[in-house]
Amino acid sequence: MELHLTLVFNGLATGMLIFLLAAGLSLIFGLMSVLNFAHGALFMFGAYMGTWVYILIGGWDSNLGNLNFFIGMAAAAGIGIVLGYLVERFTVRQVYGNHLRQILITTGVMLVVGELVKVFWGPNVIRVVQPEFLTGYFAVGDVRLTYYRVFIIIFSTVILALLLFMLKKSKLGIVVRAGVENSEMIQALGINVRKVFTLVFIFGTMLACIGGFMWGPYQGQVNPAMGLDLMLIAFIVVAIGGLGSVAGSAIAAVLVGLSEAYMAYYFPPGSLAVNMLIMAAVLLIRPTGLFGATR
Amino acid sequence: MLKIKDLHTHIEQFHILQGVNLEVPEGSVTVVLGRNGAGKTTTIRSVMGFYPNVKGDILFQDQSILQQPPYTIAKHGIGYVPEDQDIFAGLTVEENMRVAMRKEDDKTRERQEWLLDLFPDLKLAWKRKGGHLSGGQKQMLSIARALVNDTPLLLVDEPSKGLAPIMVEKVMEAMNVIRETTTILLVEQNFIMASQLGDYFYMIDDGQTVFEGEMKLLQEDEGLRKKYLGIA
Amino acid sequence: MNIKKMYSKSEAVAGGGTSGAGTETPKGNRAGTSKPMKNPFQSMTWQKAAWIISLLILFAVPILVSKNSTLFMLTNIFIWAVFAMSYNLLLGYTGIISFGHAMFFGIGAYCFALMARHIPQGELGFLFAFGLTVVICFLLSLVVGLLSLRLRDTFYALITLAVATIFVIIAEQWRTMTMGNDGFNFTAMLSRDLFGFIDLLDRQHVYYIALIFLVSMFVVLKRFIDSPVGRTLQAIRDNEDRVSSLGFAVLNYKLISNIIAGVMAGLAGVVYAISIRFVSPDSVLGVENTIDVLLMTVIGGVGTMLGPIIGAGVVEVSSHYLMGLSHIHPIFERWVILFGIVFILIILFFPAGIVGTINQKLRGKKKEGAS
Amino acid sequence: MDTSASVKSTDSLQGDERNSERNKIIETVKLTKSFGGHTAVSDVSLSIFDKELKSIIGPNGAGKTTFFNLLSGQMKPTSGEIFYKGNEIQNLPPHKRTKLGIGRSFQITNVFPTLTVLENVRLAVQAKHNIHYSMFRHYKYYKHLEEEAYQSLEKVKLEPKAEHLASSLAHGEKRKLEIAILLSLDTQLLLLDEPTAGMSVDEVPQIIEVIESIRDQRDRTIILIEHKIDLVKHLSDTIAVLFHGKKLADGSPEEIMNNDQVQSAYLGGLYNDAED
Repeated sequence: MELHLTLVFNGLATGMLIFLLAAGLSLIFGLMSVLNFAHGALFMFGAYMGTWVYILIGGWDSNLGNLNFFIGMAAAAGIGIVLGYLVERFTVRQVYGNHLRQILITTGVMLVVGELVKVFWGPNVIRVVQPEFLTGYFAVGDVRLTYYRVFIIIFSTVILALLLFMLKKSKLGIVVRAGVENSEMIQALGINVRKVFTLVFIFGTMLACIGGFMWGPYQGQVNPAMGLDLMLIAFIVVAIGGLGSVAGSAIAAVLVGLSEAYMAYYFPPGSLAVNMLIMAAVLLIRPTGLFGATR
Repeated sequence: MLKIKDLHTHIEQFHILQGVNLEVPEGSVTVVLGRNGAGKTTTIRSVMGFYPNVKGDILFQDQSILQQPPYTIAKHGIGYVPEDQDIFAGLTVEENMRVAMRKEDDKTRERQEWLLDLFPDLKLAWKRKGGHLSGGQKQMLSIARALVNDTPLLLVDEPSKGLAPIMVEKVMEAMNVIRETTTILLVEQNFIMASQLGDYFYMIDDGQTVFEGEMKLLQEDEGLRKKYLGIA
Repeated sequence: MNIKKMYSKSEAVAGGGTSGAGTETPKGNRAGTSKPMKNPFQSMTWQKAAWIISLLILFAVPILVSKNSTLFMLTNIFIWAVFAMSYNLLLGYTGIISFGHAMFFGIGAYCFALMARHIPQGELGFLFAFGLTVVICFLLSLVVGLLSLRLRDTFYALITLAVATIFVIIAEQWRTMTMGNDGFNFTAMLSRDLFGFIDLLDRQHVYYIALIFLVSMFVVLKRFIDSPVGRTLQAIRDNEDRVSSLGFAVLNYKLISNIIAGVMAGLAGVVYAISIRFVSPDSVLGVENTIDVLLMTVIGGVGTMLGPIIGAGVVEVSSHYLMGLSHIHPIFERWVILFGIVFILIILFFPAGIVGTINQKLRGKKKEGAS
Repeated sequence: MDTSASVKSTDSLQGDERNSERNKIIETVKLTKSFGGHTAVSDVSLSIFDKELKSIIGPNGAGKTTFFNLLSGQMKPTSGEIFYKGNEIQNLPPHKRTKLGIGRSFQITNVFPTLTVLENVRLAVQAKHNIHYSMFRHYKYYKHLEEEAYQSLEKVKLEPKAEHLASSLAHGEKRKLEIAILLSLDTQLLLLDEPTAGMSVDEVPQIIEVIESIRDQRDRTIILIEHKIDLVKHLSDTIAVLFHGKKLADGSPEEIMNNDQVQSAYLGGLYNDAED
């Protein structure tokens, strides 16, 4: 029983972290039907940037206490905003409406951004430790709940709630949902849909960069391969969850996280394969994903 | 209020409009007639700025709106009711209205109240998803949505299309009220509706305006009607 | 008479997708043309001569050049060109984008490597590697195609990426068989007198194998592109639904394209293993390989016969050259950045790639000349 | 013109009583198609007899094109059946229906832009000759295909543009190409969705001529959607009227033209009659 509780807890944490990475991808995919192959490289850049600041500030002024973690997170978010804007403005915007070219051009961006990471921070693994206030664990019965995982779950749940609330209630959210359905009609109502696209792209990239940053202490390292590896998982989540459905992405992410946790315990090499199989099964039965609109 | 001068629209390689000229005087209901595929919808959509390759000129309140993006054109005060209503199916009626509001001030809310009085059906369906509305309700929502902002000119594309007769009647009644405050450019194949609402008509055929005149003229001249509408 | 006239003219003006087809039709069709068709006619013979001369040069290279590194580079260009040609069949001629194409390449390479290691007798292992590659790639492309080709284009890209990743994982985890991440070298196992006359350790021999491989694959692919099936594929690229309403089973055609591309990539993998004598997940199976081949195809020109070959040459030569500059500044180790930027610029401004853009220019001139 | 048309149609049909003896080539039974809450085609039962030319008319939004999409397989019906030569076909994909002998042209021109005009047609001929999986023979090996394609182009007077890219054609020419493709399929049943839409005035007669000549050969069946009523009257053996997705009337051109319901449907709403 403890074993399963532990695995579920771990799976939940991993899943919620994956959700942060996938949420932006899902929004972008849903609204602009752009499958952003650069997403992984972008959050890797965010992860490196945030980690770099986090480590730098931590070493430079230990009086800051745990603040360096949040400064690192802010740095990741900041670079996410900048990168999101640049990528949308100069590449993705040019090829809206053409799936093939979108996939190609974001692949190009993936190459460039991925290599830039190596230029700035080198091709080697960088070790990252968890901030002091989040190290350690508390026990509930025989189940050890590590603070960092608890933090991830709470943080991501807050983000998820904010996102859902925003989509449901705010004007921007309604516009985004309407834009996912019919971007032409939105324009006829006097809304510059391009601007909304840019905002969503920036926002999605920012979320991913924050997620990427949080991934570092979670795994104890950042490395140049994480972009592609995690992007694949994010893709799986989006495909399972359905086009543009934030709630769908969250559920799919938890599903993937749980299968990761269980596979990691019972048969580590098979974890990715199992997720692939889930994705393939979902797509074959319901090509729009579990929660995607049937269009 | 709206002037279209020698409008040529290309969609991809197709030269769809090949010289459309028309004028919508302020306070009027001007009807665009013509058979299927003649270019009526393309004309309206060209005004809304949906096509990049448009030549000629389109003047709204004496200013050219040619080559402007659709959202700017909408902001000038042109409301658009598309052929297929294009209601956001996943949004409730309330949200559909809200998405259209460019300002959420008292004036806009007042206008919304007025529209809901005009279309009581919408009030009843207020929390329902757009996708679950009936065809008539969709049409009403589409019209209300276009008018919730300050809209001096309304472009309406075939409001009677696919509607049950009783709904056509309701829509027509509403249009009769709307015309008192808003200038209307109406595309319509339903001749009864067109002739009851319209003051003036333009006939489009093969992408060109081929005939224009007072609506009365058309009501009296059956030959003309047959010729361009293809009714016998 | 009338029809004949039209035939010959159609060659001259045929479009981007069919530009490869326009270059090599039998001369017979052109005989008896009454209208002035001088330009294309002249350029035909000129082109034919150019083909023969370049082939002769390529066959003469090992005699003129003795530097093994040059031969090695050319050999690899030939192999990557075949790999890129097979990718182009999907991207350029069928209009589908795969992110898993390297799995076929890698499977071919591993097949050969494992055979070399376990069946050192030579001929048997050599032939067996080819046979096994064809069978595996055929079945795999069939299954993956059946699973994913009915879905939207973006999902096809996704599923191919996913399946390819599974193969990388297998190669990494199945250490007893594949030596895991490190890969393995099998130089010592290669036969020096295969079939009595091929020395797999001689760079010249390998060069000729690769060159003959390229030429034969080019001919096969050209033949395929110009076959009724090939023409149907190009129509599918243009307008899938319409092809279906003409009475073609679109899925079957896409499957054929998928299978031919897969098998061809697998064979390229076999020859690549012969050339580099080493396999590892990264060097032959990884997604990076698919991206490389995507770069080559797009830079060279999608939907043209020559594009992937030119693309392979450009990418291989310039990356080799840029790597050489890394002692000047370490940025040159990151030459992929440069390619990424070039790639983005090409997609934005020259979507037809090098060969396609040149073709368009030539065609433009021809039209000017005609009018 | 009216009289000549009616003479022609009675000539070929020789009265309605003959219908029962003639074969139905395609028949729909309570065919219905709904999209969400909207029913585009509702309970339509319609029989089309072998070798006749039947027109389907109706005001915008009446469900004509949806009806065609159901016949040709672009859409699957929500309920109801379609029988082609007595066999149920409503679940077959489009390409299988084409092979059975149902060919259609599209309202929105739908050709292959980067291929030449001739190649567009040649593909249809290739489909007709069932040359499906020939992979390593040059396509020019099948010379007769190109000759046939060329003949189809001649029929619609498009042969001077055979070598042009389809994307370079004018709108009317693309419509002609569409017809040429359909003719090349050489199917028993031709579904023509507004073949003259968007054509210039001088191009229309050429297409009419083509349709007329196919009709007069009396060796295949044509179903035509068309808005130009004079044209429909002139061409059709029988006419069916759709209104709000329902079949409103079905009969000879004279019957239809004199049908009050049809008149008022076209003029805008049956409710006016009720008020009178």
